[in-house]
This record gives sequence, C-alpha cells and structure tokens, in this order.
Amino acid sequence: MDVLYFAWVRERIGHPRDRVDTQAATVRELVAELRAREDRYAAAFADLSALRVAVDQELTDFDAPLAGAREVAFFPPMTGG
Amino acid sequence: MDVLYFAWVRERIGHPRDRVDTQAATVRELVAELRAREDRYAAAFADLSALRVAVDQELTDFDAPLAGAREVAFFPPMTGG
Amino acid sequence: MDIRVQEAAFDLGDEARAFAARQSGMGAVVTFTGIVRDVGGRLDVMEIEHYPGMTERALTKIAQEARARWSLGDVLIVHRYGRLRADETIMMVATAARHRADAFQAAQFLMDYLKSRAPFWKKEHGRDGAAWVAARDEDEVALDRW
Amino acid sequence: MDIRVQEAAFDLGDEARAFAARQSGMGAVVTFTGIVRDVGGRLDVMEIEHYPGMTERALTKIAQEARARWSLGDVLIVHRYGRLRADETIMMVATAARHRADAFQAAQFLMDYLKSRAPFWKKEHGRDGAAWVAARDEDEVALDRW
Repeated sequence: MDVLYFAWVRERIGHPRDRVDTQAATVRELVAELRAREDRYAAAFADLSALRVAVDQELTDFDAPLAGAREVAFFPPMTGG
Repeated sequence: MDVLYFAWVRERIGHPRDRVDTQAATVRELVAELRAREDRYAAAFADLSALRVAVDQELTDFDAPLAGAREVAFFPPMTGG
Repeated sequence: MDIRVQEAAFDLGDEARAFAARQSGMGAVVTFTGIVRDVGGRLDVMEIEHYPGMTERALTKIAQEARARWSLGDVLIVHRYGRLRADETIMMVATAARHRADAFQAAQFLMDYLKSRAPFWKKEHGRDGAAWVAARDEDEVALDRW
Repeated sequence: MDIRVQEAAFDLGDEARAFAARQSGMGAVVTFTGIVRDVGGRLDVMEIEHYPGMTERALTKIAQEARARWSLGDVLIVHRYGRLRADETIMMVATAARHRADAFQAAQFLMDYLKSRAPFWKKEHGRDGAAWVAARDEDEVALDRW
C-alpha cells in the first residue's frame, strides 16, 4: 500500500511517501503502526484532530476500512482557493 | 416643472416630456391634473400600482410633496441588469 | 469607484482584467456579467432605455451603499443602453475584497438593487413584435434580504 | 465542464471572455478569482502544494455537484500550484446560468467546497520565515449552508 504525506505532515516525516506492508483493518490501525516506527512519525501523528485522511483519493475518516485500498494519504486541513 | 415619461408610459403619452405649470402639492395631485388632460394621459395613469415615480431624480411615492421640485418622472418598474 | 453608463459595447475580459489589476492587497475579485438572451431564437434587438442623470445617481448611491456595508477594495459598474443583439454584454459589476464573502455579498447586493432601483427599461423586438420586459416579483423580493 | 490544475499562470480576463463566449442562451456569468495577497509587504513567495490525481477528482466532483443542484450552462475551475508571487492569480471559478441567482449560488458553492475539500495547501515564504496557512474555522462553517 502507498502511504502519502502532504504539507507539514510530509515535512515532519521527511519524505512524501512510504511503501507499507500492513494488515491494518482501518486507517486508525495504520496510524498506530506508523506512530510506532520512529519519533518523527509519532510527532506527525500526535494529534489526529489536526489531520485529514484520504483513501484511494477520497476523503474519509480514521475509522474507514482499508480492505482493498491501494493508496492512503495524510495531510492537514486543506487551504485551497 | 419638467415632467418626464419613460418606457411604455412615454409611448402611451406619445412624447418624452411636458413642461407643466402646476400648483399640485403632491405627486398624486399632479397625476390627477395630467389624467384630466387627454385620454392618452388617462390611459397612461390608469393604474398607479403599475407606475413608479421619481422627484428630482430620486425614487419616491405618490404622496411625495412637490414643493420646490424641478423634475418629476413617471415610468414602469425598472428592469435593469 | 468606476461607474459607467454607455451605449458602446464593452469586453468582459478587458474590464475584469483591468479591474483586478488596479486592486492592491485584495484576495478576492467577483464579477457578474449580464448577457442578452435570445429565448427560442425570437429576439431581433434588445432595446434598453434609461433616465440620463438619474441613472448615474442611482448607480453611485448603490455602489456607495455597498462600500458602506462591506469591506471592499473597489467597485465597478458598467451598464449599456441602446440597441443590443443576442449574446452582447448588457452590464457588468465587479467587486474586490480581502475575503471572498464580502466580494460575493457585495456583488449580489449591487445586482439586486441595480435590477429594481436603477432606471433602466428593456424592450424586446423580435419575430413576434415588440414588448417591454415586465419586472419580476422575485427581483423585488430579492431586496428583502439586505 | 472545464477543470484545470496547472502550474502556469493564467489571465483572468482571457479566461472570463473565453468562458462567456462559449455559453449559449445564458443571461448570467459569475466569476470568482483568488489573488495572492501580500499582507504588510512580508510575502516573498506563496507556495501551493497539491495532491495530483485526487485534486482533479475532487474538483470534478464539486463541479458535478454544482451542476446537479443548480440550472447551469457551464462551469470553469482553474487552480494553480507551485510558487506564486503577490498579485498573481491563484485560482478562478466561473459559472453561467440563465438567471443570476443560480450563477451566484453555484459560484459560492464551488468556492466553499474548493476551499475545504480540494487537496491544496498554501505555504507563505517571507521576511519572517515560512509557515503553512492554517485552515479557517469559518471556511468549514461556510459548508453548512449548502
């Protein structure tokens, strides 16, 4: 599964994407695995209320299932326009 | 006093303005005088609810006083934009 | 404020570009353009009559009111009169503001007032004869929200 | 629908003119343009990051939703990414409709959704360093009206 990071999430983690091999059933479980990797991951995922998530390029929430997902992205609230 | 007509009021009366010598105290009294002039005036002023009035280029109502007024205009509801 | 009542055609793109270019520090520009519609291919000419003198006063007053109500950079109103053909631009308003809500609100306010309070009258000349465009009740109702 | 996500600059006037020219029978055209604001002369560069692929999907979905809700002729969305300077155009939406209420409502809807639901992030680089622009609570609240 590809895990993508944008804006300050990308900066905090230090790179824009990881290739992840996971059995996580939900986004929340995936976040727990990522947090356990290194301090910079723990820092990036410290406050989930400051983050948004997309699964296969659709906005969703942290309880979304990951079955069949190819791409998960984490980023701060969007500021387009 | 100049009395101006626009749109179908002008067409019904047949010309765009009259020079009027009047003692009318209000727009309503001026309308009564104009109605008495000729049938085409009576026709133009038959239904005041279909008309709007401006005194000295400011929208007002038929009870507006005419003291000191230099220009009164009658026209249908506006359709700009 | 740039308020023009003119017979000449204007280009929506040129007006929008020039308006935006003369703003400073404004993050939001909204434009509205009214275009002659030919419903069912019946329109030959849209004739627009106005009340010279009062028109400029009414538009200036509406624009000043918008600037008093919202935090705006600038306001543009261009309105044509005379004989127009289908697809020609009739009029345009533009507003600039730091934030989009002000720009949108002010542009809608300008349009609502201009529709019912600026002395313009439209007459459609077409295949079926000529007729003055009737004011729409909903245009009068639209003023209640301000 | 014309939806573009691009690094290249665009001209608001050219886009507005071209958009209006390809409508037919639409009496109302509304445009919104977002411009880089330099608050207090401190901005050097506004960097816009986006999520290629998801951005286009999100904008298409928002435009389709607008067309489902209002009676529209066409919808344009142009949004840039990359490094922008003060006074450059960031993005633009345009809507065409027979009547002005639909064009205004749809343009505001597009803007409200685009602000908070399209994957763009802004970072300001300036005299005081660099900082990501924070989302505004009022932009999230603005979605509740639709």
